[in-house]
Amino acid sequence: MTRPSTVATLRRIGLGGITGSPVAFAVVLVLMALLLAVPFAHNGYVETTFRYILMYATMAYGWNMIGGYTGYVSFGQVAFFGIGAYCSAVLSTMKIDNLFADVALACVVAAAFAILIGLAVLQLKGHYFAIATLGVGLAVTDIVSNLDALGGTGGMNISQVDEAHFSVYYYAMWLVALGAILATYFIARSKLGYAFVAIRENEEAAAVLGINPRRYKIAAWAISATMAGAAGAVFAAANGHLEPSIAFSPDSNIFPIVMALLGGIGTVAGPFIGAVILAGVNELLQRYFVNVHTLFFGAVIVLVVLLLPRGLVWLFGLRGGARAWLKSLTVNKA
Amino acid sequence: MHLRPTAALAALILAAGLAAPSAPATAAGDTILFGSPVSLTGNLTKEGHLTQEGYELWKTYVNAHGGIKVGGKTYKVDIKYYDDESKNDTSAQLAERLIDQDHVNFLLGPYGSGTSFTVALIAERKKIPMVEGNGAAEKIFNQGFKYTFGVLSPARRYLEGILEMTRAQKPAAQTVAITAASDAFSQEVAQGAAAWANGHGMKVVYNNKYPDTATDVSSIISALKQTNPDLILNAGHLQDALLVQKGLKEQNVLAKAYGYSVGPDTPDFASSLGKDANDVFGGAQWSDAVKYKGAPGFIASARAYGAAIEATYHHRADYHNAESTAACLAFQYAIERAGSLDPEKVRDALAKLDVTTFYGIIKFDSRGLNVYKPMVVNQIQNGRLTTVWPTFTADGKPKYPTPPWGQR
Amino acid sequence: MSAPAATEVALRIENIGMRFGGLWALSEVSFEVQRGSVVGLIGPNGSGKTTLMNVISGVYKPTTGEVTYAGKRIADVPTHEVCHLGIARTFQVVKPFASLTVRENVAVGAMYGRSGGKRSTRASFERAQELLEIVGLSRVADRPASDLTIPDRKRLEVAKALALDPDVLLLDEVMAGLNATEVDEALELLRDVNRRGVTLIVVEHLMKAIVSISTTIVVLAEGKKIAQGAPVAVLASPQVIEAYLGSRWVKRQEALKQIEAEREHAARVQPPDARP
Amino acid sequence: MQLLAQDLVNGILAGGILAVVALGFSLVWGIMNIINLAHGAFIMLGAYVTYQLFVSFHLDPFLSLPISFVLLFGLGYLIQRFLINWVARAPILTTFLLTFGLSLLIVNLALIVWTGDTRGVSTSYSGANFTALGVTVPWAKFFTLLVALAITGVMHLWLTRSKTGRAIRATSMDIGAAQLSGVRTPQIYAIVYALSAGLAGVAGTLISLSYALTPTMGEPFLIKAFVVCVLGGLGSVQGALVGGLAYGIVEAFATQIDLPIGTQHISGSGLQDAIALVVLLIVLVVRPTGIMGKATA
Repeated sequence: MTRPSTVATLRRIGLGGITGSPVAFAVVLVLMALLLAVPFAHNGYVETTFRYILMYATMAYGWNMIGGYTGYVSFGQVAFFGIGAYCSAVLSTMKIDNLFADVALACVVAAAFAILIGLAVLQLKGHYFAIATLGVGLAVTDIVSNLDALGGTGGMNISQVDEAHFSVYYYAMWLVALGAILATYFIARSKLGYAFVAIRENEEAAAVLGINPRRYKIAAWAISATMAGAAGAVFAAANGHLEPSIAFSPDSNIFPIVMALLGGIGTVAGPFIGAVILAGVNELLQRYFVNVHTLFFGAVIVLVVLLLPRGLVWLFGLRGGARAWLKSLTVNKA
Repeated sequence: MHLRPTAALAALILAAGLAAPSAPATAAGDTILFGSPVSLTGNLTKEGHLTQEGYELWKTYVNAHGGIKVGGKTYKVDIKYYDDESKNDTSAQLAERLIDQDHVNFLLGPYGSGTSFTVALIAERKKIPMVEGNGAAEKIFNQGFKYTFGVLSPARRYLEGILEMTRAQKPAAQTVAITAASDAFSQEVAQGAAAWANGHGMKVVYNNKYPDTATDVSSIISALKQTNPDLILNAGHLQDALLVQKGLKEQNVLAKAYGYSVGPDTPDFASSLGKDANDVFGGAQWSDAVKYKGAPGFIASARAYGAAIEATYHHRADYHNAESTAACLAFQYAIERAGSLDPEKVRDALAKLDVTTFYGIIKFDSRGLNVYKPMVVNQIQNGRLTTVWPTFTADGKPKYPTPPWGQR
Repeated sequence: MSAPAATEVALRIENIGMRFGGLWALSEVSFEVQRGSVVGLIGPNGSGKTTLMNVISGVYKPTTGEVTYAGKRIADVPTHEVCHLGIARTFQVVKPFASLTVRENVAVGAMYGRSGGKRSTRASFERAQELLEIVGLSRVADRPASDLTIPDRKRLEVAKALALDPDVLLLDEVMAGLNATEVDEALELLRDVNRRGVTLIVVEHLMKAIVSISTTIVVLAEGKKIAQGAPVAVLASPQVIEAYLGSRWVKRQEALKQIEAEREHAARVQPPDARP
Repeated sequence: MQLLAQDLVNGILAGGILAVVALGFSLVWGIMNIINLAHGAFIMLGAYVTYQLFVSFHLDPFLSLPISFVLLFGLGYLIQRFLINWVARAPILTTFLLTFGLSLLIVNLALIVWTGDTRGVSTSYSGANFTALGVTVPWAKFFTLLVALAITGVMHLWLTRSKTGRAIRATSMDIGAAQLSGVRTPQIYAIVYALSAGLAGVAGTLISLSYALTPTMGEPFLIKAFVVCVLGGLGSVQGALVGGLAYGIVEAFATQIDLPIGTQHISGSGLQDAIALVVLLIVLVVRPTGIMGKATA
């Protein structure tokens, strides 16, 4: 439940506001349009970097649906990502190398898994839900690692297009990311979005207004799983090889969350902005602090949490300047 | 409109990240640029640093001795590193960065089988030759890759030397128990050992795996103890090798010999266990006791190489050092023979390479794997790593059977 | 919605018992609510009024007994289905969606309430606007719900409940904390709602307000129904006076007030749960 | 039969350490409503303190227990006062990420200080054991279990008998009421967090006897702390002990599972984590308050 006092304080200094501002959406779309030009740089590394950004952004949108809009903080999104990735690998072993088929199967399987698991874990709240989802992610990793049919820890290979046509993976990821952005935008403004937010704000009160919390929580989770699964499918195809440590990497779990938080959770623009900035910061750290960049990355997270607790999107809506910002930082002091 | 600054900031940071000056020195000048994503942080940091030392020692030596001659022109060498955080996909991403952004001429492998595999995929796609000395999993070489070469013996052979050695002793070991970590490399090692044992009249009485993250293996050891094996083998990493060795003592498990794929060769093994590390066998790619005479162009003997590592890095040369240096040497000889820096020509020269170095023979089979170099077996004798097998290169005799705990 | 005949039974409460641990919060409570009537539910603090509201609205499952609505047993109907049957309620402790605007709060009810399936998002917002005008909140429609004063929050509760297009509306202390003028306004609003054919069950402490609006009054004390009938007659009954003014009651009342004050303070200092 | 007995003992010995690992984690979670992802890093620091004292001063690991407790207690106090306190009432995501960032920071600083080398504490008695009823018990682990039991007992007494302990319990039950009765929450939070870090330090010291040291060594223990905590019930001292022992025993027995499925043998020991996590999920869904937890609203 939200503490009225906290929210009120944040409101007074301009940190509140419901999501889905058309301006934010427009900015994201413009940036997305610019990203269409990336393959023309003919630099594989730049293309891969942006493909990763789009991938993490898609996952951040996925996380945002359940964690940002519905208020259920999931640490198990990597399971859906990995499952989506393995869909590509399995299809490739069946000689089906079609990105559309990959993504379609990944979406269906990830959503089905989310619904199945959701029936159990979405009964939990708060920390318990968070831990249960973390457990789901790790358990799936462990089970896949022990399945010979999926190559065990050795993994599986996926046939790829040649270097000349490699940008097809970039565009596929771009489309998946665009799908996630548009889906988030339209869902946020729809009845569905209001059901999610109502559940986040107060599940009991939402039920009294006729919202079936269980059904809508599962819907939110299935949507978020679809996004993660689709990103995983394209990732696997572009990677050419898949094994549990890659498919279920802790990075794929934590990066999207940090990105969504940095940008602003429960917003349409936040995950994308967060993904772009975090990737940029990581890039700079890798370049200039080879030996200690992880140390700095830890420091960046600590600073973001302490100084930008509601993300950049909110910060730029702040009224009242530095003083108001400083005041917002003490809201959660014990 | 308040989002504009955010977007602008995002674009700015990203642009700064990508457009920052990339390494200027490529072959355009008179330097051959190598690139390697290595584990400078993460759980393979230690091995990553050993790899880097191997590369750096070679670089320093070659530059101090004039450089590499390529068709009449002499080039200095330089190596660009990135930290792959011991993560497979990061390693691949960085390989792509080294090729497309830093325009390296050639790739030197990262540390580990997982990372080597994902980097090999990139090397293959970008048609840039890579020589690696730290990824022994055979799956890397069973893909039909044309641009990846491994100077080391494959994973399945890591424990063969120990098996062979115990079969040659009296009384010969008849039964073997195998424990292995669940990662791909360790599983290949374990499968190789089990296959060899079964094919040579030994009986595998216990064979089980544990997760990489295991913090306690005492129940595996209890089960293993029940089978009363002559030989106990472990395929894993340093962390779990220590866990297993401590556990064996704690439960007073007595066998004729104890062998590890990874562990005894790292000084940390003996320093962590003290006396309990004594008499343990370890399979190794190389030791400073091996008696090869290297071709001109680099330090010719293992002893001298060991001394050089000792002088530069103040620790005893480790086989990770040597195999990393050997990867550089493969390039050095192949480039000289190709007389060109053209990736295709160097690749062809690598495929045809047949040279003996301080590390042993470097020659690749059709898959790009150096199956011609035998593994060595080391034993920790009184705290000192002694090479005991194969006999023609040994500097000591194996102490066998192993005395009970407390008398080591 | 055609105005139904006044004699039709809308809601039948039969032998309701509700046990929390070893305590019976309600026992053997039975009464009927006529369609189109206004039932006042009164009783001292802790007499089980809110518990009964929770049972009727499906938040609690009763330990014994049945609630029948339009001939249908509703005890097993999940909370989110109850409003689709035509029963809506307000909460004594108001529960707005803090980060949504006032208008959005009401619109959510219009979207998912009884007629929600037939309404588009746009129609839901239009309906919300109508309701905000009815309850007098249109001036703050675009403010976040967390900004509202306590009386306005009560109004918002009523608007949200009305957005569900109910036949029966349960009102739990919606007049608490209002001044005299505001109470009159609120009563006028409720009468208006009732005239539109909505049956009301009203829990309220303000005796004057209850008497002026109710057609029937049900009195609860310590979980039992002790009286039922026309307002004036019920209030004159000695049992009711005893229940309200008995010496034990006075003491009990003071103790309860103390606890409530502390609870409220605690809730302000540290709310029980946090959401991300 | 003998193997079963040995497994039971193995499980109990491993569980004792896990109990101490989870104890501090459980306190912070239960009382401050914060999931402290830096707990693994604190464990690692405790182990390195012991290692450093052992190498530099030949101090026996058991004697370094109070030192790692005090040092980590101090560090925890500072971290709570200057960092975590700012977001103590924030949504879970905030504290989750903050402690994750802290963990990255601490681990990478340790990497700079101690390098990535694997270290070990090898005492004269390491590996020494006794056999009773055919079951082998290593002395070091046996004493570790005793220390774990003692710490659990002391913590239980302290929380129920001492003034500060009672204030802590009051805060966890009803923070508003506690504040009304004059409990200074920030002070309590600082003590709880510091105590938790101190206990992590103790756990690190105990772990250093059987497990090798690297800067990343805390991670697997952190995951186990989650499971133990949920198994036993949050913020409960006895819960951490029961949960730790239960986890240790389940894991020990899981090792002996060998299921032939199709052409493949599924080894229970390869699935240790999965089994533990599935148990975790079942407990969460069926009895979210844990084995020892009281059903509360």
